[in-house]
Amino acid sequence: MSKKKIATVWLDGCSGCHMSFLDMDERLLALAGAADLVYSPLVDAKEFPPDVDVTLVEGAVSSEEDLRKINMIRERTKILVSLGDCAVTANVPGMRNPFGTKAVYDRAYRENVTFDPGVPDQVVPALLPTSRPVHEFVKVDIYIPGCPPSADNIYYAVTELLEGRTPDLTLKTRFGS
Amino acid sequence: MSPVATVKTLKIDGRDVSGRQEETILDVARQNGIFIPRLCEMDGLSDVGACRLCLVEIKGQNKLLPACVTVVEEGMEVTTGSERLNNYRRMILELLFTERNHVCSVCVSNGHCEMQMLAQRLGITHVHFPYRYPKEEVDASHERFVIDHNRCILCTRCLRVCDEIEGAHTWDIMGRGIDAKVITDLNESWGTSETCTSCGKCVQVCPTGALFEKGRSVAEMMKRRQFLPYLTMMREENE
Amino acid sequence: MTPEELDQIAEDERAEQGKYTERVNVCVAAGCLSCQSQSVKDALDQEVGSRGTKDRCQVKGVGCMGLCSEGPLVSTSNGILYKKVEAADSPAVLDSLAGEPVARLVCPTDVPFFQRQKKIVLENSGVIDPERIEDYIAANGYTALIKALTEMSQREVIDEVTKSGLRGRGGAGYPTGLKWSTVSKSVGAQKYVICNADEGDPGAFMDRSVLESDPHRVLEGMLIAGYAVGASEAYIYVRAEYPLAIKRLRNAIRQAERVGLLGSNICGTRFSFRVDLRLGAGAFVCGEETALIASVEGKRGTPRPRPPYPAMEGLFGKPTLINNVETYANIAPIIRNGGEWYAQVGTEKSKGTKVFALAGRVENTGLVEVPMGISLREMVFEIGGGIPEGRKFKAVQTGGPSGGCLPTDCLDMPVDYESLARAGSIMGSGGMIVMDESSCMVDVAKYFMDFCMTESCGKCIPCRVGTFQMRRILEAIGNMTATEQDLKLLEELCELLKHTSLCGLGQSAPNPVLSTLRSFAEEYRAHIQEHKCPAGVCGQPAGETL
Amino acid sequence: MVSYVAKPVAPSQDKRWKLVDATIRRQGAQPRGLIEALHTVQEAFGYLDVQALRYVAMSLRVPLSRAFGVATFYHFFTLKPAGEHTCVICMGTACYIKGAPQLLDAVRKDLGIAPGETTPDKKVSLLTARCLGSCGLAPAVVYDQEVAGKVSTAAVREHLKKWTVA
Repeated sequence: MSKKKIATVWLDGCSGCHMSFLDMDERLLALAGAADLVYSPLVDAKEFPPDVDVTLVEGAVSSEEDLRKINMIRERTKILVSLGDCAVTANVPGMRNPFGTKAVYDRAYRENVTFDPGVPDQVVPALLPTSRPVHEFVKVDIYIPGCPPSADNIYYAVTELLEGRTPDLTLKTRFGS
Repeated sequence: MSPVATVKTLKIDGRDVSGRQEETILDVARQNGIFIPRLCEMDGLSDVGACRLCLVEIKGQNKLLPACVTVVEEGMEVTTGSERLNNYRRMILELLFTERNHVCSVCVSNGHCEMQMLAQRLGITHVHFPYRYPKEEVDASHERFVIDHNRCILCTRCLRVCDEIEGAHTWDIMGRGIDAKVITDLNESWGTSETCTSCGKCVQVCPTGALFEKGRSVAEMMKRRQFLPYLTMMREENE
Repeated sequence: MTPEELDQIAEDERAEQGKYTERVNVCVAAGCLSCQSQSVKDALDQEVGSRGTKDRCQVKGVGCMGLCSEGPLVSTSNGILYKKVEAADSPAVLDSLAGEPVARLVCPTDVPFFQRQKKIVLENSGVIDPERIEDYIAANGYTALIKALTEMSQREVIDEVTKSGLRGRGGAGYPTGLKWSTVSKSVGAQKYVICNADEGDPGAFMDRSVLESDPHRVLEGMLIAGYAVGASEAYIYVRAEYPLAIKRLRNAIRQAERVGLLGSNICGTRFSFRVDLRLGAGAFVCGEETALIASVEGKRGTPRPRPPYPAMEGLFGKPTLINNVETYANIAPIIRNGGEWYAQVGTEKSKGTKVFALAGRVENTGLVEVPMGISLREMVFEIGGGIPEGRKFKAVQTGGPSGGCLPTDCLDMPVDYESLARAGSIMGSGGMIVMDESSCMVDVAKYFMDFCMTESCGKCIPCRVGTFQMRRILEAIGNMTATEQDLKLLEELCELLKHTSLCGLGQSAPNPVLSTLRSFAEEYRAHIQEHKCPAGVCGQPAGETL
Repeated sequence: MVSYVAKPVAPSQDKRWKLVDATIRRQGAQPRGLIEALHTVQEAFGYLDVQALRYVAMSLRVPLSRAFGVATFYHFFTLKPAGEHTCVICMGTACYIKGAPQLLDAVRKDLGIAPGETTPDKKVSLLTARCLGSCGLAPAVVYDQEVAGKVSTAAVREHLKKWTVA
């Protein structure tokens, strides 16, 4: 049996879920034996491969770039996992939603800027009107709530998925845990 | 009157239980260690039957009935946790999560919130209805307490404890439907309320992080509830 | 007031009216008033005055004659009904009393709209002056009350109502006799009677019309109910949006108090009864009885779980009888003529007549009273005169926001409580809105969900948030942005609200969606899959009307 | 009952408070009279302001927050003064399917305000009603208390022009 392919993606989040992923510590070695990490902020791959078995998504969908990415990733992934509260609920990124994007731009690029304030119209991808959970855009197969989910829960979920089982996380984690 | 005459025997989830005739299904379930989810109900306050989480099935009855206000009857057969009921409960909780801005990770009540714990207990891992993201206010004008409307679920416990136990009736609800909101006095800021005694009971009964003590950070707001049954008991003593 | 005194008033009034050999009745109910019928009546009065025929020709303001779309309506003692009368027409109308009818104004009455009706509730509407108690008494008014008070026991009154088979006309169709019996058996020195005149369904105006056209009939029904259940105080909860009905009710209460039909020791019996008005303030949910009670008590009109039912614990915690305007309006004739007489009309389970407000895309709009069991087809195509402008019938909506849309294949269904419920709608209070192919059923469902969301009291979560979510989905379908997944969510929410909402508003809020999903699924599909609105309503910029 | 709170004094010398006092008396100064009293205030003053709510609440021994809760629960009550003229568009079912949305759209566009709002010059308030019961005459509009039936977009525009062109 060939090794499974895993990927992790970082959309609008604080990278805490990825830190938690790294917190699996020596269990990462066990995982590496069962699967290859083919795309991730933690590895050097530039292209998202076409046939990933399991993708863990950290972060909410907040910008046009996030949206483009998640659509592409969904197409290339068998099992899509929303990892952490931002992906599952929009969490902290979603806290901007009641205020509208203009308030966000102003705070980030005008009010707190001393040199050449102004909203960039290039390079920085445009914000979507609201920052929303991943499953409001694409089909999500597994949800791991938590802020961040513990390394134990990530390890449990990933190993179950690699074994071809559906992990049951219902009593193991919760929003905000 | 002999106490025997007023005892009703019934079945809850297949177990033979008994209760006094004025007791509700929830009372009897609680006495027997059977858990029924609820958010508006609180022992010591009047019941309003509003959150609909405690709906149970009763054999021979078409309608689901709220356990908090339905009194026990002889021979009743109650089911408290069928898949259908839990499915409805999950949807009701999910609707609550979409209604305002419940961000558990930054909430003072994280880890001590009744809504959060119920969601976990009922196996909610995500909310499959779209979130509303309304713009809600935070009123920190009171010298000791804060109300964050983002986290309010309109359970009305604060209204009831203020009216029924403290006797101040500082809180009420304004507007209606999705626009309803708890207010103090004439929708003035809490800090300027003429009627509030600053007793803090509302804060302690609030099931979420909507009402909290100033100076508490994330996950630091633990609510003290022991005063309520104690107060109720002492009141009854004095009557 | 003794029975003899009542007879005397009736006789005097009849003698007074007998002096007139010519009569002109002008509708002064709200529909015709808004078409300037008051100025028509004034002009007629003036014309009679200037002709010096005041002693033989009576010009009378009367209640609703039914065909509101043709107002102002005027009827004459030689049996002619005139439509769209203007003030300038008064000489011609008066001339016609002794001559040929004014052809250009004649409204034919040998048509199904008038011929198919059977009037019990509306027997006095368009006939008597709603502002004069004497006119009501002359038309046998208050004889049923006298009969009940002097010849019948409380039990006998309730039995008679039970025998009639009358069911609540507010919507749910609960047997009236049974309700009365429960309240009468409830223990308590103080009991209340409430008349629900908070006619809330959009598209319904039966109660308003009855109150404006024959207010004493409602008072008499309430008096009889009060006697039967042992209540001495009553409230009429009437919409503040009905100023004319309020004015006429106030006037009627004052008149009844003056002649001793309201107050202490009525007809020399031990029965005392007082009626007060309470004005609604724009909350549909107050049609729900526990919410209505909260509102009468001066509180927010939020419902509470039942039991306890108002019959046991109602207004101010006391046993309370709540019926709707039309239910009370049926009582006097039932007591006068007997329950069996009433039960001859209608179907096996739905007895008597029902007043419907016919509106929407139909030729004849207005108020009609028909025997229960008449078919929808007769309602729409005979009484209603069919669809205007040669368009095609699509659906008829009954029961307002709690009801449903009945498509073509329901047309031959009898109109009764059970048949309507089986078809996914309800009788409701009697609004009947006809829709043709120019209406989009998704848009109609959205309209009702918008209504339910705005009117949700917010107490229970499923209704408060569920109606919001459902409306959002229906809006997305209308904007052609919804997916199959949204449709699934919509169906889930329908199920949730139906089974978990606290009161009838939330429980029935899914009905307009469910009934249109069932009968017009292809319209939903067209919006979602083809991004098209077959009726051309959705996603269109609003155009000009008419 | 002992009165712990002194009977409040009317907010001003305005004679209309006498009407309100009469309703309060008729209700026996009991909390149950709240809605009736609010109706009287609104009829007399056109709207309910905080001052009036406080006065009515104290007179009827109703908690302040409840008075505010009741006043905002019922859509018939308004906490803002209305304009010189009011235009109510009926959104009942019959009116809806006979073109009320188009009427509303036209008025919104012409006046530049949403339902529940008043034009900046305080000339016209735009309202919607859930049903006026004039379904036989759909679509219906109420111009300053007067009901008009079978109203067209052109007609409603014409009528509003009379109010706005001073």
